[in-house]
Amino acid sequence: MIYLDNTTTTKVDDKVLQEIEIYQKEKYGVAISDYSPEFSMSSKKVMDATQKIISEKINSNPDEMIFTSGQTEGNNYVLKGVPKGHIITTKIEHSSILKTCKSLEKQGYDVTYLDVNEEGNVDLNQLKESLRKDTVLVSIQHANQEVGTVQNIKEAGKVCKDHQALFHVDASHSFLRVPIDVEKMNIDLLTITSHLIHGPKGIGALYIRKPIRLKPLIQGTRIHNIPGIAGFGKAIELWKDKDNKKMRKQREKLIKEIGKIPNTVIFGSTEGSLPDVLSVNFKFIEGESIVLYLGMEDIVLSTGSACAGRGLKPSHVLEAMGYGEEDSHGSIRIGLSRYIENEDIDIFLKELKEVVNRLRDMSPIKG
Amino acid sequence: MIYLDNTTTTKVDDKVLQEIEIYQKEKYGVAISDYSPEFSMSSKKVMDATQKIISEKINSNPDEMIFTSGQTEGNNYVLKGVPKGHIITTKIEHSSILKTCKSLEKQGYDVTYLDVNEEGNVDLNQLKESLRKDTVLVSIQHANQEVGTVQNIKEAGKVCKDHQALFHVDASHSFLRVPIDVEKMNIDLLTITSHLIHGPKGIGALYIRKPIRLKPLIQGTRIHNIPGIAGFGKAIELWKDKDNKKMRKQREKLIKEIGKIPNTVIFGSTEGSLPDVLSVNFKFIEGESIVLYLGMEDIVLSTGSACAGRGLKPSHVLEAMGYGEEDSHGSIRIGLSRYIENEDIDIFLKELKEVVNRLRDMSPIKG
Amino acid sequence: MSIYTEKVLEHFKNPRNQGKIKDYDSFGEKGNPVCGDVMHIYIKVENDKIVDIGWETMGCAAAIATTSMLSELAKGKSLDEAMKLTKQDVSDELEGLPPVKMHCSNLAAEALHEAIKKYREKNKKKKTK
Amino acid sequence: MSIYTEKVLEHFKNPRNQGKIKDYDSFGEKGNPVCGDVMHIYIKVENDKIVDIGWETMGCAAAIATTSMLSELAKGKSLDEAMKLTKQDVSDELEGLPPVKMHCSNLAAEALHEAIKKYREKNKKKKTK
Ligand SMILES: Cc1ncc(COP(=O)(O)O)c(C=O)c1O
Ligand SMILES: Cc1ncc(COP(=O)(O)O)c(C=O)c1O
Ligand code: FES
Ligand code: FES
Repeated sequence: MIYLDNTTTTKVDDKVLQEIEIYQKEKYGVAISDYSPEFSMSSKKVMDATQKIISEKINSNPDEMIFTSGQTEGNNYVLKGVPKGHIITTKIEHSSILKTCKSLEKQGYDVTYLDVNEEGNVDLNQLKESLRKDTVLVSIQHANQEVGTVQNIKEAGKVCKDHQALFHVDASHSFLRVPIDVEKMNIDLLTITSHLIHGPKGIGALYIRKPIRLKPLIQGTRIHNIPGIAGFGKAIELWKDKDNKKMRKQREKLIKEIGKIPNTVIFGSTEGSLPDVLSVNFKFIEGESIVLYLGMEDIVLSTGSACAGRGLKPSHVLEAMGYGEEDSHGSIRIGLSRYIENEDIDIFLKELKEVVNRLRDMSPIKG
Repeated sequence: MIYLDNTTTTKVDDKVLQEIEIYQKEKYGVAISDYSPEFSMSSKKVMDATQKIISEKINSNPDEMIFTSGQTEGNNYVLKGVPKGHIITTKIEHSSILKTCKSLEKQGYDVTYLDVNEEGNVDLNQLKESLRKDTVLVSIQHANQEVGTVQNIKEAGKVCKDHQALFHVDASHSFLRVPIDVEKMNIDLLTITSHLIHGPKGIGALYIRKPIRLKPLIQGTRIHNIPGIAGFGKAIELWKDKDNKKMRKQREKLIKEIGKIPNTVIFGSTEGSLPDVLSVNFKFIEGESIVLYLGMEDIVLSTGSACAGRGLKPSHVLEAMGYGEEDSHGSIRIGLSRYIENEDIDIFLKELKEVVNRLRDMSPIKG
Repeated sequence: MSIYTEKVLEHFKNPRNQGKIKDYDSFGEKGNPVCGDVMHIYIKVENDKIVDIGWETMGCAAAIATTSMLSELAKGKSLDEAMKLTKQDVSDELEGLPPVKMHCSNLAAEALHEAIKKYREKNKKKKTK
Repeated sequence: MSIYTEKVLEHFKNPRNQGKIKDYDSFGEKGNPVCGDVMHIYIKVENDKIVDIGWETMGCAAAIATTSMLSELAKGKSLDEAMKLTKQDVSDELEGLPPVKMHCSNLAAEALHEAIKKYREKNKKKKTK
């Protein structure tokens, strides 16, 4: 199988699995208080270790890091944890931001949704103009889940700092792929998730700059997901910069070869993009058919906007980028990983071309 | 090692581990929409299967079951998901209920905390008297996390039904140990967690009777924790009624033998109790010392109120049962599991007696 | 565990009668406002019977499978019989379609009916000429 | 990864001078309002020097270890020297105590000081007699 759906979720690395197992079958005790039996104290140790591992990647302090059950919880925690007021976000965020904002609007919050240009870049002038006295939070994703466009977070952070507004970054897709420095980028709150980096599902982290405090979303003493935390830390350690280089090369090859297929649109930014996500539209055909035909050849990927679970609706991201319904129709999203070899890319390209030809042959609309 | 801290958390069963691994390294795809590639569809299958497994245990419909990240999320979801109004709960709930109620009170909700008698049984007459026109929810735990007392949920459910108040049950410790039937017991909402039944951490379930709807706590399309869901289902299948019988016998032996140690108090109900939890107080000595000395002999357990992460404070459960500070001082909680053999119990009893003698010898207070 | 039945997937994989047929006698065309998909159906008629049928579809797997299945059902049928084919017939033959995809099977039957109507109008004109 | 240092655990495991000594000359007693723990210290004095010391403690590991450590520090010291022993000395010798457990080390030193004071009062009376 050639798994190219890594932007939806990733396979857990074997070494991560080993780490998880240790905390499930050997060191399974969890310290509830500081006076727990020694056996249960290994849970504290691995929590500390993972906090340190993450902190080093984003240049924060380990004690500014808490664990969540994933990106969605983290994003909800941030949005619902700030005082009531004006929130600024963008039109291309994940549903965990957009749905939450919609419900906050009903509760009397005011929300501004920033536009993006056709490459998916947020308009920073609009950000400046939108900032108000009562703006409590600016929430901008680092990289987009559908088209891979990376935002100028450093610049956005500067704008927020100048205005003294809290700045949250959803870094689910950029973490480990694009450098993050909460100091240099003036980030106050940052959310990440483990299942997009070959770590386990059900675990994520939230960086909260000291001394910021959020209203709690989930109250009470929750047992920490220690195996998840251990696996998360291991997954981070295993991600190497050479993986990014390899994926970026493969992405460039894909752009070059897919670009040769007539009536094809490649979405997103030509410059600032993730190394591992590529979103493409093939005119005159439909995405689900492409995905299912490729599936029959043991190639797994999603249609353009899989992460939104959209059913038949067109992608809100492509819409915000100015594309019409027909542009998102035949789109697929290719999500690379370090497990994809160059030969896999060749096989995929061969099959993709065949499938596109076959479906275009079937289509009443011709180029 | 003799692990007797199963009321805090449990070891993941080997067969559960195998199940989890399948979904982490083989069937790792997750279907985001109904039109996901076939490979990712196995995620739906295992979700359906686990919903069915749980439903059969509690006599609900599979489509009345959603997954959470655990008991704490589930309990918060219920309490924060009902309309604003009057809530009734008890004084001996877990912090995920009590802390949340405290914060709801600050938001203008009215909360009644029911008393318990010295065995930990909720006063059902007080429940009847407390019900008001604006009572939106009654939340009563099935079994207590510290002393194991099981409530008369069927009777409480009848009272709630007669009054048309929603009835929530925190069944984290009773699930699989004590029969649950949401129909016969008139339960509208039920929360359970996987890490207390030899399943993975970070996954739980919430039963919501149709057509009840709760305000969402976490919004947006969250990737389902499929390995967690698969492991949860497997853990349920592996739990056998004979495990309960074995644990109950061991518990009876513990009561008999520990009862012979002078100046010892056994907490909780003499009749309706969990098969696997026993809470005991040894006068004139201190719990942490007992736990640490036993830890040196490779026996792992917690002080009386470990689940509250209390630090130096006495247990709110024992307090509600009418015990003073000095009664919770030297208390320990023994949490059994199917992995404990009768010989382990003998070793534990021998070591326990030695430790109690040693500490009493050290103590200035003599019987 | 696909949302599609085996039968749907089989037709999707091996579509019957796919393609525009040469010297067709009539054709029908339907577009779907819900999803933007488009379907063309071509028929060849002899003695009021559909002797050949072909189609082109831009759409999802359900759209492709329903057009394929419809073409099988219609082929060889008299125009009267073919006019009676409904989306339900197509869906039944495919052993069911997921609810949100029922609209796809609508397209195929409607396009066929349009092709037949057009054919009849054209023929009427010829006869009256 | 215990919250206690090796030294604390070692004293907890093997407490020194534990137990009430026979024919002690004085004793001090302290209770802790925070946690309800209780501590007794017994001393035997010759020529203003602590020649023997014993103790009883009902308390946590920190309480047991600090009493044990204090007894080691005090043994052989003159009463004047022993009066100068502080909770900080005990905690330092144990290579530190977790912040929420600092109050435990207080108990031991205070009980000792009380024992010494009592001894001196009793002796004053004797001398003045
Ligand atoms: C940008 C973005 N934010 C949040 C999420 C949700 O993450 P999780 O499934 O960890 O809750 C996703 C999903 O992949 C995402 O793409
Ligand atoms: C009664 C009760 N409810 C809730 C919880 C919290 O469960 P979780 O750690 O799954 O959030 C516990 C902890 O064990 C508990 O004892
Ligand atoms: S979704 Fe458009 S025809 Fe099926
Ligand atoms: S906690 Fe009481 S003396 Fe340490």
